[in-house]
Amino acid sequence: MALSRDQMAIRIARELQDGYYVNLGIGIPTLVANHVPEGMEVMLQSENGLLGMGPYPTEDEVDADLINAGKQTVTTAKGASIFSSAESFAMIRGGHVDLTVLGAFEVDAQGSIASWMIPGKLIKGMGGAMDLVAGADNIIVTMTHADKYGNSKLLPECTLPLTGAGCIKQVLTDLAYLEIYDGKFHLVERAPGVSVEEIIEKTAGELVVPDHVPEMEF
Amino acid sequence: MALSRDQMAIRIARELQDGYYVNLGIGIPTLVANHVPEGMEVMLQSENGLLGMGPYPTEDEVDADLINAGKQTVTTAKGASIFSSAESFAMIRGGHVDLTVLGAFEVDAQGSIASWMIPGKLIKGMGGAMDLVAGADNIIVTMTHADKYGNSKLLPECTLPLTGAGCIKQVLTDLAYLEIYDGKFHLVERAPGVSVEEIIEKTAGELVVPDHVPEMEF
Amino acid sequence: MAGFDKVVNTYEEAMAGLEDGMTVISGGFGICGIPENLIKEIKKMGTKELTIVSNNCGCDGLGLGILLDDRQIKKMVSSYVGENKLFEEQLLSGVLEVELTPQGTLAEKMRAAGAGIPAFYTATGYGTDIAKGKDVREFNGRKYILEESIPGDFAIVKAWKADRYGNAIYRHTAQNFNPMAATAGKITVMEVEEIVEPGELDPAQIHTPGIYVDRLIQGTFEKRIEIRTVREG
Amino acid sequence: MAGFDKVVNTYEEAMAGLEDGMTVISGGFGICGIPENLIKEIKKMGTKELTIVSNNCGCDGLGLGILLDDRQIKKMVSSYVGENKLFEEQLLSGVLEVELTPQGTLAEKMRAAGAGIPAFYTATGYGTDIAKGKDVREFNGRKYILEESIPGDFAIVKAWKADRYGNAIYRHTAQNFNPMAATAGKITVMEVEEIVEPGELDPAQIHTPGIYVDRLIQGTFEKRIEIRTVREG
Repeated sequence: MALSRDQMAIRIARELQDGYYVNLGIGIPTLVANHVPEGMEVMLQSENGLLGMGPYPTEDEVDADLINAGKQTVTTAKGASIFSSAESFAMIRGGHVDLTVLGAFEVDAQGSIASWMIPGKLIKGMGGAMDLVAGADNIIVTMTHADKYGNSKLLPECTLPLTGAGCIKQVLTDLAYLEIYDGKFHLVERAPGVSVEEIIEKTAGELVVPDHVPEMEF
Repeated sequence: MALSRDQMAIRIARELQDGYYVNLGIGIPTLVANHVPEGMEVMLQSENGLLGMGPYPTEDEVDADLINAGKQTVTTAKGASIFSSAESFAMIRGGHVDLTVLGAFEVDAQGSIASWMIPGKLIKGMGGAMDLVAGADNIIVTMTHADKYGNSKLLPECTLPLTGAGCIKQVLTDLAYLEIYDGKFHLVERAPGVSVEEIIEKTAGELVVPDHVPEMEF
Repeated sequence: MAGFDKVVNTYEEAMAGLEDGMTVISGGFGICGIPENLIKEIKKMGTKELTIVSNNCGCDGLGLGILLDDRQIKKMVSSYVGENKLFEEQLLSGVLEVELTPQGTLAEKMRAAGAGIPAFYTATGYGTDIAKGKDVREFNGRKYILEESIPGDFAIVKAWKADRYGNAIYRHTAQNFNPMAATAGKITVMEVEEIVEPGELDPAQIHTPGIYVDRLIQGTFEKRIEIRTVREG
Repeated sequence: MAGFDKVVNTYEEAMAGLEDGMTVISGGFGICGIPENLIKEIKKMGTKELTIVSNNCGCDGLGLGILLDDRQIKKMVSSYVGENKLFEEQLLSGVLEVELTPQGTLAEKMRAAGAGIPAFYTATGYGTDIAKGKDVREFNGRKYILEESIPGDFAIVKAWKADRYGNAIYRHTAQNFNPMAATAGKITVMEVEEIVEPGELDPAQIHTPGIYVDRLIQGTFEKRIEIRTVREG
């Protein structure tokens, strides 16, 4: 069965390491913060200028001057630091963030990603997404494997305007965990009960399937 | 008679305006701080990261962590700020300093300046001088009009390695105050008792002399 | 005003000299740390054909969004503009031009403008539509695009406290784009919640040195919250 | 070490991994704010063929100058190196190579290295020997040269206080090149006068966020003064 949003977050959380500085995008990536393994510490970077994002505030703690990149009110964690947008993106662009998790509309077999614009609909802007995908070495893209019409989002080549070219090496979908290299998708794990055939069918880009594809365990 | 070092500093201090942020080089430029006109405030920028340099410390105040760009112990003035070298040169390079005063070996009629290196002698380095002359719009160069052998330091073209090309518009020597434009030196004022003839004789670069050249008053 | 005292007493004085067609750099992220009252003054002045450089364009009725009502903005340079109906209308009808710029590139363009750096290379946007018409160059086997700085005629910023000399500190994440914006204006206008005397702020803890600030005014702020998220107490 | 605790207990651990031929970026201006003990450790290690990027090369018997005794430095990238006899000898005899770099360009090269900017344009040095072999480009009628960033294998910096996570503040003008150096090393080692617990420093007042710091050690410092100038009390 396809992974739930929470299962996707749980699977991603297994990629965390103790002492990681992590930037989590909006949506499923945000949920990863709820599943940091016991005894492990990670620090969340919010690109508006906060390293060490804490939980949402209580009613009493709400402060208009303390928000995250999603414009939500937040708190600071112990050992946080606050800085300018230039410093924040120096961190990001300079490759100092250990892991970036973000959503996408499409990913292709060259590691290119489209996540910010659907022509014809309103252009809202890329925010910090282009900086994040260009700056990080370790990125996990999270999205459904196919759209609601069953069309694959893992393509030979992205059809939408790119957020970044050739920068994605790992994708977690609701069906599978895949790596991208040598211009191909490589199937690494599958969701519990999801067949390799279904993944092959829903992957439009070239897919390499090993003899044994382990099921994720939850 | 040629100006004394203090008179040179006094003359330069007349170019100060209330509220000026000023960077003063080593030597005669440093003396300018002693001659800020009554009722006028200027703030001294020291390129190692201090805006609002105060006087030297008393014995009790000496602090190894508080020095100026000349590596001397200093104090902070009221309303000072302290920052990194990158921020300091952002200020300088970005043209935020109102006046820069520095010494030189040679200046030429194109406004180029040589101030940091004499080949054959040891190369000590340019420090912040190249940044200062490139960043400031308002620069006064201060030096003796001729060297100890009587050779002019105001040349058709600098002979020493440049600190900056075409960036100097004002020079105060011990003999005269000159402006540089249209590829020529323009005599503006002369030191008390110094003849126009002496200035002409000691200026190797093309010199424009107006009908009347006022004497400086002290 | 004498010496380094940057304080002005009215918003008219604060924004004096702003003219049609000028470029205004603004601090703020979403509606956090925005110069609310300076923007209101621009609305009151009715200045037109403005190019506004700001990460966002406020939201309905607050922040830069209020300059859309009377079509005061000709062009926005922003990274994200998705919070405003009127914005969408004006964009689709061609009244408004938008230059979308990645957030980190935008921050760096402001900083570069203030720091005398006319252009810099970045990997951000390489291979995307953002790179169109821009120089590409390879360093150590990776491709980068050349991005130019954005200087402003005016910069409008909001800080928490400043001394009369304009030495300022920001509160929490209301810092965001404000420090870079402050460096990027020919005239930089700062509004703050509290003006203190020179010497009251620790020199080593100043976020924006007063050298960047031309005019300083104390105001009161609505500080609306865009997305109020809370947890159980 | 677990989580974000960057503290190491010995200088051996602090500099572990430094190898012959590596590039080391160092904070400090003159002998103010230099990582005295990290430099002493490099001397003790005897690592050779080092490229050192630092505004100055210390002075006789203190700071980077002590690495000259055993010819550990192959190349210095500095803006000013005029305080050291041995330096002069090694330079003239060809043992030592020097790449003189304007001070502001040097600071920006370190910052750029940490910020993922491979190169930037600056007017500094245009038309001088510094510009030789460098790209020239015109922006708005003025000529600029292209300067590349300088990343280091190691960065060694000195701060005043840091919490165990490496969030650090500097004291007075001992800040200087340290914040940029801290961002520019593959491995950044910071020594401080005092280590405090996370949460003790105000998040908005951190000069160097801990993300840049890999190893942190508390030391004692000589803090010699290069030019002691005093006025009557």
